[in-house]
Amino acid sequence: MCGLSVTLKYFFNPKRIVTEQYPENRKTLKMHERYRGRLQMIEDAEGNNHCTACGMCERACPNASINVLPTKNIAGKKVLGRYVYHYASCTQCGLCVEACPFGAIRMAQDFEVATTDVNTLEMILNKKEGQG
Amino acid sequence: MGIINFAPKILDPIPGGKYVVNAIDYVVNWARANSIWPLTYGTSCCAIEMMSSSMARYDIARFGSEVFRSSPRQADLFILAGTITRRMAPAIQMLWEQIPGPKYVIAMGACTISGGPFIYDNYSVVRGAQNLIPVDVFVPGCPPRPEALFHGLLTLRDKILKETCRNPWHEGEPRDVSTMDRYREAANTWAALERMKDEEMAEARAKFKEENPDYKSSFKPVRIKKEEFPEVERIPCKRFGLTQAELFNKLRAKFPNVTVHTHSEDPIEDVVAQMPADRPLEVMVTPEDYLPIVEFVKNDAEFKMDYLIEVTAIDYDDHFDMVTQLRSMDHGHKIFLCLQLKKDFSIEEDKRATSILATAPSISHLYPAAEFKEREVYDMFGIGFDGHPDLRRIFLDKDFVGFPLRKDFTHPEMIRRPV
Amino acid sequence: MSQLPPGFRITRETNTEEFFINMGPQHPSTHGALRLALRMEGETIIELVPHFGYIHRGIEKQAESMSYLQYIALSDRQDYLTAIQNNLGVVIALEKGMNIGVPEKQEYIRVMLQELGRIASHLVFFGCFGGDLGGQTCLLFGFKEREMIHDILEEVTGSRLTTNYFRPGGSRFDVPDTFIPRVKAFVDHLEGAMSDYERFLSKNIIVLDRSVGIGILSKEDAIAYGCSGPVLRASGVNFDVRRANPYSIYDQMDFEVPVAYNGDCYDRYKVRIAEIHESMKILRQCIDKFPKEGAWRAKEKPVRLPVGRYYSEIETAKGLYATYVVAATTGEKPYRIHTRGPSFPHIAALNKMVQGHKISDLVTILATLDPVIPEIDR
Amino acid sequence: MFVPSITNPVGDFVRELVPQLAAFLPASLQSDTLNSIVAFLVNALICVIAVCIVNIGSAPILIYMERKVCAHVQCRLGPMRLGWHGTIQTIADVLKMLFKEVYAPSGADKLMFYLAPLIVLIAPFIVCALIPFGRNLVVADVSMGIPLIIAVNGFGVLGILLGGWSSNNKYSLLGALRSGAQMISYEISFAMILLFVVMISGSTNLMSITLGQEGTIFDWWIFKVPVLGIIAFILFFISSTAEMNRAPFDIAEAEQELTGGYHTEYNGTPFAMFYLAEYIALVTNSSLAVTCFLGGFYAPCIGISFIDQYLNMVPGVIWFFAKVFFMIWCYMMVRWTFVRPRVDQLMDFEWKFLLPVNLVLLVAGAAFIAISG
Repeated sequence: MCGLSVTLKYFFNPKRIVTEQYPENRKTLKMHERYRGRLQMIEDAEGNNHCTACGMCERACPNASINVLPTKNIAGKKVLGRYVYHYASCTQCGLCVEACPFGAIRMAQDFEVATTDVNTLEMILNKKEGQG
Repeated sequence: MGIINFAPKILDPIPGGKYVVNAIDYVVNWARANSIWPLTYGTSCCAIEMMSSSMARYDIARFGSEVFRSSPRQADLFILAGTITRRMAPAIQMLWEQIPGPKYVIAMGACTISGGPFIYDNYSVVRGAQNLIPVDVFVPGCPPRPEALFHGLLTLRDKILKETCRNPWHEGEPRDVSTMDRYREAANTWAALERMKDEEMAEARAKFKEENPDYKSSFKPVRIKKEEFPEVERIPCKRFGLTQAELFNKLRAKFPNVTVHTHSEDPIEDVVAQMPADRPLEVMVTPEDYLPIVEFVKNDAEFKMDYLIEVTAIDYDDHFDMVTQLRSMDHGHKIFLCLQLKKDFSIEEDKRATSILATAPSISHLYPAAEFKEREVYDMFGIGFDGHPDLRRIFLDKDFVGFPLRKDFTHPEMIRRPV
Repeated sequence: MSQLPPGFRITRETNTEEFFINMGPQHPSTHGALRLALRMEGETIIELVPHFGYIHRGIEKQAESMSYLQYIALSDRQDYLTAIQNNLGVVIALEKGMNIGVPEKQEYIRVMLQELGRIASHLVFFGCFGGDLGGQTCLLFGFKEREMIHDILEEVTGSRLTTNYFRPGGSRFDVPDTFIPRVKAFVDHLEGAMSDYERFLSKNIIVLDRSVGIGILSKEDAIAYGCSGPVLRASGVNFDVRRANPYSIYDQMDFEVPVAYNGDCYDRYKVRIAEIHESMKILRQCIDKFPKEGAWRAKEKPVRLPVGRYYSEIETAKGLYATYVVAATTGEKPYRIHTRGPSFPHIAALNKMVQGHKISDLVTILATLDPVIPEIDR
Repeated sequence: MFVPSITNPVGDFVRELVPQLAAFLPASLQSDTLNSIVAFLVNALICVIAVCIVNIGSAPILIYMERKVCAHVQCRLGPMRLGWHGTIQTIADVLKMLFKEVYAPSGADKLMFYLAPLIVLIAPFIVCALIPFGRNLVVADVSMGIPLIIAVNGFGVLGILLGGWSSNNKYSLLGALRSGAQMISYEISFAMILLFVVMISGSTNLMSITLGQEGTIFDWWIFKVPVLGIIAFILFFISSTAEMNRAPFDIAEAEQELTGGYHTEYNGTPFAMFYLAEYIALVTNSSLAVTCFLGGFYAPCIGISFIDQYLNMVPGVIWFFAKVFFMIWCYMMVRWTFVRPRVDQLMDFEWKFLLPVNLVLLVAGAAFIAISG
């Protein structure tokens, strides 16, 4: 019978409601700083990145979700050509960010990522070729 | 379903009928899009996030979807939460078939979209739910937050609202993406592109080199400074019960054949005495000695190994090491019995992968716990057990070919890790 | 019955009709993809055969081609209710191999996160136990407080469930400044909430009827079947790895190991609830003693293990979690990693417990064993 | 003869209107007999529509209420996004269920399978027709009201048994068997308590049972018979919960054990009917409790004329429904608080506790009447 007192107490106490109303609270909802969403390349205003195509992140990834595809620039130097990220298989463990020696990538904070087309989960993260 | 799909046929010819059809569309879609009852289904981590989303903090009830039906016949939505294994796949297909239409599927988490953490070197995970059933919405993440699931739900809602009875819901078809290796695909395509680019650019590069013979890149990658941390001495954990040396000597007095595995030249006693306190004593025993030793350490008052931690095995080129890990509840000491089983190479080479290569005596009459553990060893390594009451495969299907934890195991569905 | 399906062993003479029921792999109360084949006479269970493998993901095979660090990420997915504890189990084995120590502050972080994980898992147990008995409200109460732990974990580690936090010699990040106040606030809140919840369930006459004397596991059976954790302790064995083989700084902590002696469902429930209180006690001690200064990790070294076999055991919320690492070559990849999950022996002992009980009792017993199926199947 | 007697203005109005309308017809068709038959049929139609509206109309409200109550017990919000605070959520649910695909599982007995939900619906509809909602608002003022309710209530179990049996599913069958055993057992104590009410009120007519409670709340049967009334009310509450298969006595559905019990294999509209029947049973049982114990449509006067004056200004039918919703709220709070007993414990509780207590109650009631005259 004590149980009923607990439920009654909770029923008549609207302050105890802990629900967050997600689509309505979009503006105020903020992830923690360390929250691991999808992978993102750190770029400056012109779209330059710090990636040197060393492939450390590729090797650190537990299930090969990152393709670092290098190319040669006009001087024949190896630079980043395309940074392909398979979001479909990414487990967001953060090992790539930990492994990157140059701080070129980070985990983004966004989580509204549902899609009806699985092919949109193949992402190319860099806007520009790597510098070098 | 059914009747309303005929509405356009009947009503469209009548003047003004179009508006009636549109009105029906609106009402039906509104009802369908706003009352999505999911099926109670979950296999692993994502299921916990799915449960969290229906709990007080996130409360899926706000969307009217808190009615988790355990019977597929009353559900509308199949949230695929958690890894799908080949063994589970038929059950999932059956569940999907049992949901009355219109039915929708949300693939939640990396495992159900593509296999997630289990894509490479894996023999048992289905790479993506699209192989089994048509999927409407994909929610990536491992596991996705409840908010991400809600976003998936809203995406699904938008999708349902686009249906009309002129373009009604219909059962989709599963697509075969099981052998898709996105990493190699991307790498190969890129390699081809690179070759083309090399050819195109050859001239320009040569020219550039001529013009700027001492070109130096202005780009200097900056290494992140890592914080410096002090070296810390390791403090070994405390030991309880007899020391390794005591255990070993007592065991050796009874069974002179036991040894420990070592590479050094020192006498065995010294090797044992030098062991760190928190490393359990691991003794090598011969197959003949195995059962008597287990019986002895279980019943002897000084050893009293009454608790079986684990039975497992390791596959080497020519032998298996079967490790029986025992512990004494009263004294607190542990002893690992490492049983070397030579592989039976008299079996023809092409049949070796699928046949039992070694046999060990079963200890399930001494430790009931060993029954399931030995089944696991049998299932994974193909080691037979004499005197086991119920030796069947435990994790894999009974018609599975091969023993996965052997080093030479191959499986047609297994993709090697590219990196 | 001339031919019994595989696994069934009891032979008996009967005049009534026996029938077989399949529970699972998709059933609301099997806690995941577990299939139980039941041999029944009316509503009474004669025999039960568990069928595993519906979520067998080949983690051990995969681990052989992964580096140790990547395996830590994979270990999250075994006992996903307390992923943070699995991380520690693996990391301790690696530390033994690498022979590196851990600074004091990190030890406190570890113990605190371990206990938070334990509380989180036991709260899920509390919810599922009530939920499986038919009180849906319980399920939500359990999860409500768990969300606060998730929040703390997310702030510290970056993820709610799959934490991937500990590293040999330390952890991925230092804890933020808000960590200690938040844990303090949480423990204070939980104190009040738990008293409500215990009032809600512990003395309820229907709960007592449903769980006292149901699914008795004797002390001898519990040891013989290799049970561990709260299931073993509810059968009267005072065994807790934190005491029997202390790791981290548990030997400096003052806490009691709750033990009950009947081995029935209610005792298992009671032991877990008592453990929540003990965990809160440990958390309070940690909050008081938490060192403000000092390094939070040891010098970073490449994770390479010398040849050898390394074994570690820790006490997770479910019981004894042991990691056995075999390094055949010095390098960053293991030759083989084996994990001993605590839930596996519990399900093995299930047949012993349910015989002669009703199908409703099976649900109760399964709930109090608190199994996590991916940890069994791996 | 069983005559639906609408003694309220609507019935009288119809009876007056029909002869007036008949005057426009050719003289050869005019006769008093025909007029009364037509008036009877029109009245009957009005009654049927009224019952349907009360029953079917209350179901979505109740489902919405249940979802909100359970949400607030569990510290959450419940349906929020459809309409103001999710008010039209259940309408969307009902519409969706009507447009779902309907099929019977292979191996099912099709006729029985589709018949079962209809049978389940019948019982609460008939009971609803007997309840006096207001002083003049009763569809069938039957003199043998209570025995009829007891008889009709036994009908519901038939549908559940049929549904479980015809589904060709072991879980359904187990659920149906559990439900059969449970409902038949609790029928007995349910009837016993109604008999207690009959005994102290001296009538089997529901209207006269209500009329016997006129006055202040201390004239209600729950308080009029000291202690015994309250005990009887609690016993009625328990046995009617079990009778309705509602949690905590929902062992027939037992989602955690039997995935859904007898309606595991039902989908679409037939499932909606089971769902509907459950909630209509809730209304009728609450109405019965209100009629038999809580003074029916009388205002809860407390004996102070100043307050009573205002209370009496509110029409009886509103008081009635207010009490019904209070009862339903009680049922809901109990549902979301307690856990489910095991099937044999439930039977033990009925046969070893509830029934003996009921018998003692009957004897004590008789003694009370004998003493107090």
